[in-house]
Amino acid sequence: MSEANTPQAGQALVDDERIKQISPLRKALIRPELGGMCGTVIVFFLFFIFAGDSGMFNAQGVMNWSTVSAQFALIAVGACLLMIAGEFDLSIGSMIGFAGMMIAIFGVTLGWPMWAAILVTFVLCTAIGGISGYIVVRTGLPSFIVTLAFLFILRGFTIFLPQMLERKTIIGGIRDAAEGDWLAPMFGGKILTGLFQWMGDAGIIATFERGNKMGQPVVEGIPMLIVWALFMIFLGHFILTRTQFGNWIFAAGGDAESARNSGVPVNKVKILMFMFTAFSAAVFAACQVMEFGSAGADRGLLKEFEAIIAVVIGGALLTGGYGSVIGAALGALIFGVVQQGLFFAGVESSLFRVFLGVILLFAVILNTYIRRIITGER
Amino acid sequence: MSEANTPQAGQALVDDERIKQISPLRKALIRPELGGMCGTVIVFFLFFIFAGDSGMFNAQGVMNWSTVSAQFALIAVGACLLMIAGEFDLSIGSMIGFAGMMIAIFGVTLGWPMWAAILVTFVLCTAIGGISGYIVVRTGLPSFIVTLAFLFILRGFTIFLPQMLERKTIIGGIRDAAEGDWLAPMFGGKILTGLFQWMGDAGIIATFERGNKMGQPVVEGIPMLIVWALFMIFLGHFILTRTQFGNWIFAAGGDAESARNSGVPVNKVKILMFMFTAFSAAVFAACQVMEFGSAGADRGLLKEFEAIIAVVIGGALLTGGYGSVIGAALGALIFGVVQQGLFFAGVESSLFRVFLGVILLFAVILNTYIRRIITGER
Amino acid sequence: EGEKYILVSHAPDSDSWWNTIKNGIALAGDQMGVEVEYRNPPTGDLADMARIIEQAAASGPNGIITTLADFDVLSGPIRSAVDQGINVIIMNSGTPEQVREVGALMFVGQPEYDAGLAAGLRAKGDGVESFVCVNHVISNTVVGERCRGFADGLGVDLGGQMIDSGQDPAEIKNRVMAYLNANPDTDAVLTLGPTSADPTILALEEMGLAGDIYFGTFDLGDEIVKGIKSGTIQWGIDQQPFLQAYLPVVVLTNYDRFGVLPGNNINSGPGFVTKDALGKVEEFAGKYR
Amino acid sequence: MNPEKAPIIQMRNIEKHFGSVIALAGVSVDVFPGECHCLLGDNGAGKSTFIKTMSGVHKPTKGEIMFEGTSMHFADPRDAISAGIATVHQHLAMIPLMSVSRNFFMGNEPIKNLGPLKLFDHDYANRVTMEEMKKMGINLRGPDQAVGTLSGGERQTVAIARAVHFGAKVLILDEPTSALGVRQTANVLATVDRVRKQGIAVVFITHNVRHAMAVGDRFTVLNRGKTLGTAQRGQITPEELQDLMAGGQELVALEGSLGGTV
Amino acid sequence: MNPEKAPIIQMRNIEKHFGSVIALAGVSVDVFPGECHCLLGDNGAGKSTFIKTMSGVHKPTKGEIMFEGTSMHFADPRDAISAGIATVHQHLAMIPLMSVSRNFFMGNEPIKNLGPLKLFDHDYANRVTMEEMKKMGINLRGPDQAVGTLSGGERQTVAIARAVHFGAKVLILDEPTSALGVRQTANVLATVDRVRKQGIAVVFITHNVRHAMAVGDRFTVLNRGKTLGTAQRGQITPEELQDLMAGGQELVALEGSLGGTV
Ligand SMILES: Nc1ncnc2c1ncn2[C@@H]1O[C@H](COP(=O)(O)OP(=O)(O)OP(=O)(O)O)[C@@H](O)[C@H]1O
Ligand SMILES: Nc1ncnc2c1ncn2[C@@H]1O[C@H](COP(=O)(O)OP(=O)(O)OP(=O)(O)O)[C@@H](O)[C@H]1O
Ligand SMILES: [Mg+2]
Ligand SMILES: [Mg+2]
Repeated sequence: MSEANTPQAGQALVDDERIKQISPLRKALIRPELGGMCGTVIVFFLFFIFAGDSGMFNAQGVMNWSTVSAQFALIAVGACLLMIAGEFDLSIGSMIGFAGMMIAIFGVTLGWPMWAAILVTFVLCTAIGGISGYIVVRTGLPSFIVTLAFLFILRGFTIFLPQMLERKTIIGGIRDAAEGDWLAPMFGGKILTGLFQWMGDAGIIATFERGNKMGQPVVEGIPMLIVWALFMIFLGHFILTRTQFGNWIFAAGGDAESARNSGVPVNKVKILMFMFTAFSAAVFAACQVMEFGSAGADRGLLKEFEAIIAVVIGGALLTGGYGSVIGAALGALIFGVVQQGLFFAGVESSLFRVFLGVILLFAVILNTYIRRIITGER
Repeated sequence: MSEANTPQAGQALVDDERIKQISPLRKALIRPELGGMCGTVIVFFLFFIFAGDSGMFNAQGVMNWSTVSAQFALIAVGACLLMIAGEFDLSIGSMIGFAGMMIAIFGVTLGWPMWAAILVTFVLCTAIGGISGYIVVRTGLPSFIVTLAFLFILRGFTIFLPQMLERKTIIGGIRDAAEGDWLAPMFGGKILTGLFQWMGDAGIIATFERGNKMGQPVVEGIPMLIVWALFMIFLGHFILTRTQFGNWIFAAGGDAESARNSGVPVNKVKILMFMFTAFSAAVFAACQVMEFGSAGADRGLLKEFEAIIAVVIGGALLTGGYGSVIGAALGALIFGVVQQGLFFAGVESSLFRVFLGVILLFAVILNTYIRRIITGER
Repeated sequence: EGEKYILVSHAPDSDSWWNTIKNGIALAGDQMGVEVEYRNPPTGDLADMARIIEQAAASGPNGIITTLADFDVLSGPIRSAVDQGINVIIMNSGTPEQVREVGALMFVGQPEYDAGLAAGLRAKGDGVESFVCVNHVISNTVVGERCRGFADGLGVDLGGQMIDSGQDPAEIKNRVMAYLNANPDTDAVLTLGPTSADPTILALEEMGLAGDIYFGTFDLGDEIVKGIKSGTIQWGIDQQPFLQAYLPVVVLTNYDRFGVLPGNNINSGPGFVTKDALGKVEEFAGKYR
Repeated sequence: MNPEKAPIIQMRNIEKHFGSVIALAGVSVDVFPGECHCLLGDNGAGKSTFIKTMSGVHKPTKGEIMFEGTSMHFADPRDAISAGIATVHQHLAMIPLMSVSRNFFMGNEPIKNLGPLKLFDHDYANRVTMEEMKKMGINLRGPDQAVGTLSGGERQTVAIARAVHFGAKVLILDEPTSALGVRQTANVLATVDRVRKQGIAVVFITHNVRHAMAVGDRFTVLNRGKTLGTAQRGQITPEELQDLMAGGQELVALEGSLGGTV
Repeated sequence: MNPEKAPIIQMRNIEKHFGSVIALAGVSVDVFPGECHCLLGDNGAGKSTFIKTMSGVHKPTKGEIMFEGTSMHFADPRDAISAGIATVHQHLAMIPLMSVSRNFFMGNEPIKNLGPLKLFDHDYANRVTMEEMKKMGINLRGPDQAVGTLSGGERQTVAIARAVHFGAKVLILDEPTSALGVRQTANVLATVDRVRKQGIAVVFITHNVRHAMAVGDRFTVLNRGKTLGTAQRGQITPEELQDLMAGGQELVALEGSLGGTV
């Protein structure tokens, strides 16, 4: 309360002789996602120069890093909303592995119809997310610890269950089991195949030159993964900025006690966000198993860090109450482009981590600077 | 300021009719490490029952889980002091890998005398710890993000350097290079071998009954790793509870701003704690490479989580300002005993993660309860 | 001249075995005057590997060399690379049928399960009835196949005989000791690579079982070679990774340049390395062996 | 004050225990529309706890809350807010990272229905925020300015403006003036006076007898979780009130120069 | 006050900028031993910033600090503390999770040398803490009781006791009474009075004119980062002071019933 600004009630801030003016241009630019935007521009610029002729920007290359970015974006959206609501989730990666394994166990080992396997898995995962959320809000423990526990518990089951049931840690045959199912193509299919075929025929994009797909375009269509990612980004952004619930998310993360006193159902908001994060992990897993046809015990390792990194690069505040879904999506894009771009540019792959660490550091420093300007924090 | 208790100045709290009395026994028991103590008792009790006859409590078995616990304790002490000082370090695991690799590169690839390799590595690692600490205190970024960046950067170098220099990711031959060195046995040796030989001869502990070591005692001596762990626990506990600096550690973690205003050199304290954590990781790495004779790029994976888990089981507060080194050591003991005990008890080993998660959850809930009683937190 | 090839592995960054592969392609690249890149998913996630193959195809190389660690996951991307007109050679893991199915030119290597099976049969012949398999990458779906193959070769049920040892050497060592203490009638130890073999050697030495218990391992490394030499380890299965890397580059280059192609798959292994044949192995272990 | 009117809130024998701490040991207070009811008392007397049970933050351990004559059970602050009870808590319920207009409507977001969707009506929120702030004498740079950039006094003013805007029937202020300067304090007291004259019931907590005497119609003094009684304005002198607030005992004897100044 | 004595602290033309905010635009103040110097002013006038430069928390952007006649540059609060300046900050510098005695000696730990080792002398710390708290009229359960279990008033008292204990020459109090009840306030004011009479210089910040008049010897009013001047006790009436504190302008006209009460 004492961090009072000079101006007294009754005087506009802008009239204050003790505060220097901020130019309108600078004001217009200063948004949570500014760091992400700058980063995106820089990253694309660099790779245009260093990997422009490596196929990174032909149809196939674009589809490649788009898919990877979409993967990151899918989980980043969940992690972003959760982080804005003041919590975070270290069990995202384990949840991805677990969800995929559950679909495989229900759909292949137990032989349920695929749609039932998928739906039950979604319900199960969302419920587990709800449980960790419930533990966090009831005990007041830091979510770091609670979700760390779930990281181990879920990964443990993901390794244990298939070993017990099938005596191996990978379960295949999901594509066959999903044959003719109505729900499976929602995750594993591709859309706009007609358009791409036409583009191939018209010579806009390259076509295969030999083999049994000769004449078909190199990019068949847009994978559902990308569609889901776009949908989730849109949904998350819409909820966050346009709805009452979005205001509650900000409030819950900004100061839970104050929000509660003002009538925001903070616990409900936090638990729902944990569930949403688990849901996005399940979507990720469903897309993955449907595309690749198998579930493995090692799927999703370290994805929680990747999600958190994308969100933080995108300008969200680790301690909650501040951030943007668009920013997180840009963070995911940067992450995806850098990761695949380094391959295209032929950089020694073990150096990827070094780059990642350095980018992360610079991004947060930039974002902190931007945030301080916006919020007047000191 | 408004969370005021009833009693006014001039009246003893205990005279207050509005507060029920707490029994003296309960008061004596209520300490930060109480949760850890209870946990230790429970864990030993359970394993006595379920694995008492599996060799877990004979000389060899005891040495077995002691060594594993000592490993955890070594890094838990560093992580504990750092956590009490209000920060934490996700790069511990990468630092272990990095330190081991540096010793190998200096000592084997570059052929320096082993003592020089070890000393330079210690200086290097401590300096890197200091750098991450410096970044944290200067930028005010959360240590989660900064050390996450270092997690990637250090691991990247640990993989890249040996590949570049030696074209492999495991560098062996360290034991040969350390032959006759004066410093190396400080990390890789064993002490009290005479005593154990005598105990073996006297029939106090078992001797080998077959194989090429027939007649020798099953436990040769106490590995330096355990000695180091005990030393670090003692040192950490002493610093924390008995010295001026210990008070500063608590103060820096409890409320950095207040501590600073009271004249505590908070930044110095935090940076020193980052350096100490890096130092304990380097000790860990030195013991490891000296014992196993090789340094690998994958060493130390996930060790940061294990350290944090041990510390948290031991009753420290993730947000700083509260905890005990003894507690962290007990946490490490619990962790080690459970991990090895499950093997002795013959539990399906992939379920270990599930147990770990569940124990972690229960431990923190218990600890939170104890802490609230102690500190009057609400 | 100057053809570009990409080798995509399924191994995480830190896996030491793949170094030999890197050295193999480097040498082959030098000798043939071509450019070969090595790529792998940093965490060993096979789904990421599929993306890398797609990426490799997009960058338009002359050929791709890759493993077939999981047919379900990788067949799609590999097939579309083939369809795009890129020559593909499968190395290391996969079966001849699968290789044919994805349209690859040939296979160089030895499938994990079969290698395990061969080892199991050999051990059975040596009178082994029970074993413990020290799996340091339990979540990796490829390597565990070796344990299954070994159990099947012995004709026993794998059951609880595969332990999840973690990757920390002290933990591996102590877990092996704990297992052997709790199950003193174990006949044999099988380790899946240097990461688990090195600490296991120490564990056996410490327990006085070195040379006493039947000990086989996959893949070679400095310590393993020493172990074989000292008699602690009965045999190491050498898949000769160098060949798995070197040959495909040579074959692809020659195919591209002159259109010549061997008529069949090449088995780089199984090579059982025993005490008798250690000379060269010792010299190059971890680098070219 | 207005004996012809029925009390809008009646708190009967409210008790509240926190674990082993008994914060309220049976407190009864009536609040009438159009009156400013001052709650006074020592640190830790239970004032904040008491108004928190009134505003739905805490559920009373025992006792009954009658709102407009019927017994009420507020499950959470939302219930109390929608019943017409607005509160400015001692520790401001403002979120520094959020914009003024989002803060202003936090928990009370204006809804624009788009089919089944409930949208946050930003235009309305921004307009109302600017208007209300102008009424309180504060010109914002814009409605999307973050609360963190406001001075302490300005934040307090936003919180009060918000409460006044939503407090259809009862407005509760917990020590709103303790950290404020002279002019800001005058402003807040004037606001209380204005609101009261509109027929709204005001519950006003303060440690300052003079502020209480300035706007209060009735004064209830709490001490260690119990009421020492309620007095009408004019029935009690500031000095008597002072003594009551110090716990019902005579003030500790101070140096001559200090007497009567606190 | 004591014109025969030399000022213990002279602050000359202190300026302090935070980024684009000019918090202090040249403030000069002298503090004499044995006087209670009151700093008054609006929210955001710069009072806290000013005393923070005095206690070494902030380094002044411009200006000079003379301590006992020589120019001083405090690099951090430790320097100021060891020079004999003790401060009770507006936001209490107490750490709830730590015990009272650890808090009491935080940054000033008593040292027992064990060879080259500097040990924290717990016995001494505990004894002194218990004694000092008893002097202030607080009986602790024990010196290892956590500060978090104390009431707000008690915490404030610990902070003041600590400052008095270490404040050999200058004691700075930043709004120590704003959240306190009547009796606690009286206690604090009495302490200030006692300390002053021991010849220690006291700098006392408050928004409450009456508290200031009760103990102050001289009054400096800050406004928007500048001094409006310093007055001796007796040279100024409370009403004049009030007007000055409100920014040097006449108070906003209030309803008749409120006039002169704030
Ligand atoms: N959430 C809580 N848990 C436990 N005890 C609490 C809690 N909230 C308040 N108390 C205790 O209840 C008592 C009354 O506190 P309360 O905040 O109501 O006092 P107050 O009259 O508002 O004091 P102040 O004038 O300092 O604001 C105190 O003893 C306080 O410590
Ligand atoms: N660390 C900081 N960074 C930026 N601006 C600051 C900082 N500290 C204070 N200020 C600004 O400096 C000005 C003076 O603040 P200060 O806290 O000194 O006021 P004050 O007179 O103590 O007010 P109050 O009576 O509310 O305590 C305010 O405009 C404030 O926002
Ligand atoms: Mg209160
Ligand atoms: Mg101030």
